[in-house]
Amino acid sequence: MTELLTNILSPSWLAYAIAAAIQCALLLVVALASAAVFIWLERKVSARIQDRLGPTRVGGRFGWLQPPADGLKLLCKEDIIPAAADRLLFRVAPYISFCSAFCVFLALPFANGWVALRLDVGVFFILAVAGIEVFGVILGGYASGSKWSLYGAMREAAQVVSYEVPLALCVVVPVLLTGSMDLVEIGNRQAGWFTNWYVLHDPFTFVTFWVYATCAVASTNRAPFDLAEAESELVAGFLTEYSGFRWVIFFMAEYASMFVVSGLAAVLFLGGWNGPIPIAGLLHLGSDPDTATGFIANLLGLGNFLIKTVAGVTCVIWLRWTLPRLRIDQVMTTCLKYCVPLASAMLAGAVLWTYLCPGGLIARARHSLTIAAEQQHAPTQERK
Amino acid sequence: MNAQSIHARLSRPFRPWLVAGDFEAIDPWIEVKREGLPDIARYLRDQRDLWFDLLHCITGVDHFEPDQQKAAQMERPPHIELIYHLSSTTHRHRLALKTRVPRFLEEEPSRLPEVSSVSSVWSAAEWHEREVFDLCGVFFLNHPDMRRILCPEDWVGHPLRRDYRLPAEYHGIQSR
Amino acid sequence: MEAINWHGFFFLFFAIVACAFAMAVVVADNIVRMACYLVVSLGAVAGLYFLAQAEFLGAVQLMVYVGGTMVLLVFGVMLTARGPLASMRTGGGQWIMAAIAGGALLAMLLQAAFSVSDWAAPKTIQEQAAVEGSPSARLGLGLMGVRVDQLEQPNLMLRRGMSGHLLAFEIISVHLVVVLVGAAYLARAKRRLDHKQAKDDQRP
Amino acid sequence: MFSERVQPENVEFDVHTDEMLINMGPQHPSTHGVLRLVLRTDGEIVTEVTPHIGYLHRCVEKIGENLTPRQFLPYTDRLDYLAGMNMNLGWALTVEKLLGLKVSEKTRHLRVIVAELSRIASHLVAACCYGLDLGSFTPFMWAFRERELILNLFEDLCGTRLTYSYITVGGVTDDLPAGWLQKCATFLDQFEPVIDEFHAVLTSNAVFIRRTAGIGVLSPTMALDYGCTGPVLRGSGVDWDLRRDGEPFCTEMYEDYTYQVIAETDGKYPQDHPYPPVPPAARLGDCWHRFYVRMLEVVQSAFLVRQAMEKYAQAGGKVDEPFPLKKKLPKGEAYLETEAPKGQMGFMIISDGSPVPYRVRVRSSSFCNLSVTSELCRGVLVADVPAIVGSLDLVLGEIDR
Repeated sequence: MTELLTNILSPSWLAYAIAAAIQCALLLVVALASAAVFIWLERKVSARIQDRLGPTRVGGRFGWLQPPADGLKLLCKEDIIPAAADRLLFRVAPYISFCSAFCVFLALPFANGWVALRLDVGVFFILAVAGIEVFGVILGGYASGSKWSLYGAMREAAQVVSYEVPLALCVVVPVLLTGSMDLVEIGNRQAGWFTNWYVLHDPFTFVTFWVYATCAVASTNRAPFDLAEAESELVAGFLTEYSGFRWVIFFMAEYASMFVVSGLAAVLFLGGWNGPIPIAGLLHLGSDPDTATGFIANLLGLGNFLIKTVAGVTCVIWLRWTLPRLRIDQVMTTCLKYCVPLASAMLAGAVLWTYLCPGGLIARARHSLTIAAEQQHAPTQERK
Repeated sequence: MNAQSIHARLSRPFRPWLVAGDFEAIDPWIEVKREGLPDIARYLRDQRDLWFDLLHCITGVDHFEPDQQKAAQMERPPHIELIYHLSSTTHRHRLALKTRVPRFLEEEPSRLPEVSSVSSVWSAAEWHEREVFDLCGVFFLNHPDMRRILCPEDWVGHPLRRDYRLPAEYHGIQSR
Repeated sequence: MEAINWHGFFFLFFAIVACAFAMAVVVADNIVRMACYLVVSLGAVAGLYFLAQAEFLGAVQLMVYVGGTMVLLVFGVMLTARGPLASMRTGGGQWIMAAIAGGALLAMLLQAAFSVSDWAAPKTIQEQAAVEGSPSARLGLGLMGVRVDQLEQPNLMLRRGMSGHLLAFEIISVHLVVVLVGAAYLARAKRRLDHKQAKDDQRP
Repeated sequence: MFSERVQPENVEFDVHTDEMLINMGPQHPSTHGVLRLVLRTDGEIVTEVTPHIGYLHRCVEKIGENLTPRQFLPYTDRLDYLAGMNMNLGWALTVEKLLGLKVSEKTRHLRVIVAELSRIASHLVAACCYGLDLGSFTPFMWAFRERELILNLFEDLCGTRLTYSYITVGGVTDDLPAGWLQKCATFLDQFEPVIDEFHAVLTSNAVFIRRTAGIGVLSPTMALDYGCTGPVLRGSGVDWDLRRDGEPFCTEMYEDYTYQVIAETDGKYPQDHPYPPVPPAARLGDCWHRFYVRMLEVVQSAFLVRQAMEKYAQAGGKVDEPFPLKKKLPKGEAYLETEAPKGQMGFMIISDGSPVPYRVRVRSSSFCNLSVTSELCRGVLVADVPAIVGSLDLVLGEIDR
């Protein structure tokens, strides 16, 4: 795109800037659209769980215009900054949260090679940047000048900082199996049938996936780990004093990070853009995105990725509307007493497994079967 | 155990403090002198055959008639009556314990009458006594936390006194 | 305007942000704002690393320093905050002391920087960008005990001795575990006391 | 999975943070109205809780001194506005006690029907708002769906959905409309299987158990000492229900009905339905038991309604013979407590012979149940405060009067 624009526009720096802006806008649209879809999804899923209909009228069928309507309503709300607040930090905090949630999209691949910024440390980058989101929450909670907000901020800090440890340990397992921190590489390594997915690689990765799921829910602050905004205890936690647009921004950040952890789960454990049946591979569409067939294959991959991610988000929503909230000490116990040792054990187990039985359970079984078959077919050759 | 036998049971140790009793009333009651109230309460709670472990309610009743003519017809001089409704969950019997306090301490209209608290006997009395203090204006001695409970702390007067008049204004709020 | 040096532009941008917010940390008198500025400053340094294509280092910078500052902030609020917005004012003496210490450090760094001959003049972008291979892979392999950069060592006996940074890595890990355990031990409830007495102790 | 917590009041924490005073309420999502709790906290640990009440105070007792008993009846609706029928019943029975009035058999059974339906509605709100206090929103919606059906029944009965003034002194305001019993039976038929859903999503939910079991343990002696009544008292294992153990005026209403008083006696609950078992972590008198007692009482109430409908259909007599609006009352005083959903609701009426009572006293069950809060909340975590307060099932209209 940059080359195209450079050819058209005379000052190249302008072309460069515009190209950059377009790319940013594209990503922003993805982040915001996903948030809007998830808000609608949350309303619908929660309504169905609660024996209601949810939005039905706004925008015709299924209330699909509900999120924009919500957004419009929230934009029209009075923007309140409490007298006791630290005005600068109060204003800045939502943007920090949203920026970090948005920056993660930079390194998140949507299909084979379809990633804004292909880093060879993609996983690490995502973990590092996603970790900054909590900073906005802490800042917002502190700057509100309200005790409930401060409580929310402190809980968020304690919780998210703790859960980063098992989360990172879980993420290390697929990295270890691939031998790369490049998310595209990790995704491609799971190509083929669904048996190649890392979640089915060996028993240890299977457990790791569930530990990852737990920690991911916790690190996005969703129920049953939504202690930072526990409405029955802390009014609304760090969000207590926020209203209107700033509140929306925090909300967007929450939904964006839900998307990110689900997408990360899809890439790391569920085969990413590789469907359960390698349709693209069976049709010999190729994997080079520059060719037409490769493009179609990638579109299929994008569909796969989105289905998996949305399914993950739906599960998170389902959890939220089913379970009561844990208490802070229980949340910390879950993390430090169960998740961290379990994740460490699974890491060690996965290391052992790859050492003893490389290629995964099913691949290994198939391999040994082939060897056995070969041995039966050609016993004489073997002796030579 | 009915009220009569309870009265008989109490009359041995507490005869000088027992004032009256009505065992035929809808709710049989025993009236005691206010000096003896805490001791009798403790006795009622602790004796194995009495075992009044549940204090339901403390009611303050202001017997007073602001109208001079009607006041002349009153049977008894103006006073405040405190009614303690008790029951026993083990023996399933009930009792209304009454005591009388003057409307003002030493007839000085600014001083509230005093009576010993039974909150050390039944913790339930703690809040009920605060309520009686708040609404009827009876001060309970030895109470751990004698504050108003329903009205604001800076409220003037005790609403359930018969001669209570609503203040015309409270913090700029017109009340009439 | 044909050849605008974007690399240089972003370098300057991140450098100025880093320096400006570092100054702001010094000048600010509110502890939370200080921490906030510090985070921005460290984030800009991470940006510099990304610019130099050292993504691993950049991510580490974000995770360790920015995350660390967050913890600092939490402790700052929890342990020092009196009233809603804690403020720290610096006296004149402190300013002088800080200026002397900071100036000495700056002088030393400048001297060191100018003494590197390669840095005397800016290189072209092409030269700077010519970093072959992925740095993180080499670093990762180094941590796991394989020194990719020393493979040209012809003597096998010498190569065996260079087992990478595995030992250092292990020591740091064990150290961190010990620190974690220690922190957990410190934060643990220890003595049993009568509640009332404890409460009285708290009241000055 | 989580070891039993040490009693925090005996623990000295090495890491001290600043003590903080926090206002929980009067505007707070989990105080169910305008209760204000002042928490003194050390980090996440609450060292002291002081309830402040009176935000809804309207001195209903003073109002009662200026109105005749039937005029006062609508005010009783506003006490426990989640169970207006039971409030009406308490007042009506108290005045009837003073008058020495006996109502017809038909009225008696009709009263049982509405009182028990009202109890179901109140317990549903209590139990599932409790889920809300713990962060589980869904059962709340389910409970309101069922409660809505009960309110529809009441609306058919008396035209209102919240403040009924249906049970009056001497009877009820009107007989059942045609086809009402059938509607009620339909409701019960669909409601009884639904109860299991609440058990599935709350009672036996692992997170719910962790949040409630062993939290806010109220010993039987302490419960009695503080005058706690109703499910709070029965949750502590005291087998005491005024429908069975009360004064004759109260128990007569439930004569020849079969039902069980829900309280854990000899380590087990009465069993006539496959309820979830008591989890090992639960201790008698904790939040979980209080919740459980309410959920089981709902079943008993439904059972009572079924019996009452049968008896009502067979009983004779008129139901609407209300006491005249401005008739002189006999001299005397009467105090009566009835088993309302929240606990024992007591009314006292003192009459000097005029149509207007000399003194009216309202003994509120939530008032006494609330007074135990500061005792239960000593040394718990902040998140436990809503869990404990919610388990007491408070209605501020009744506390503040």
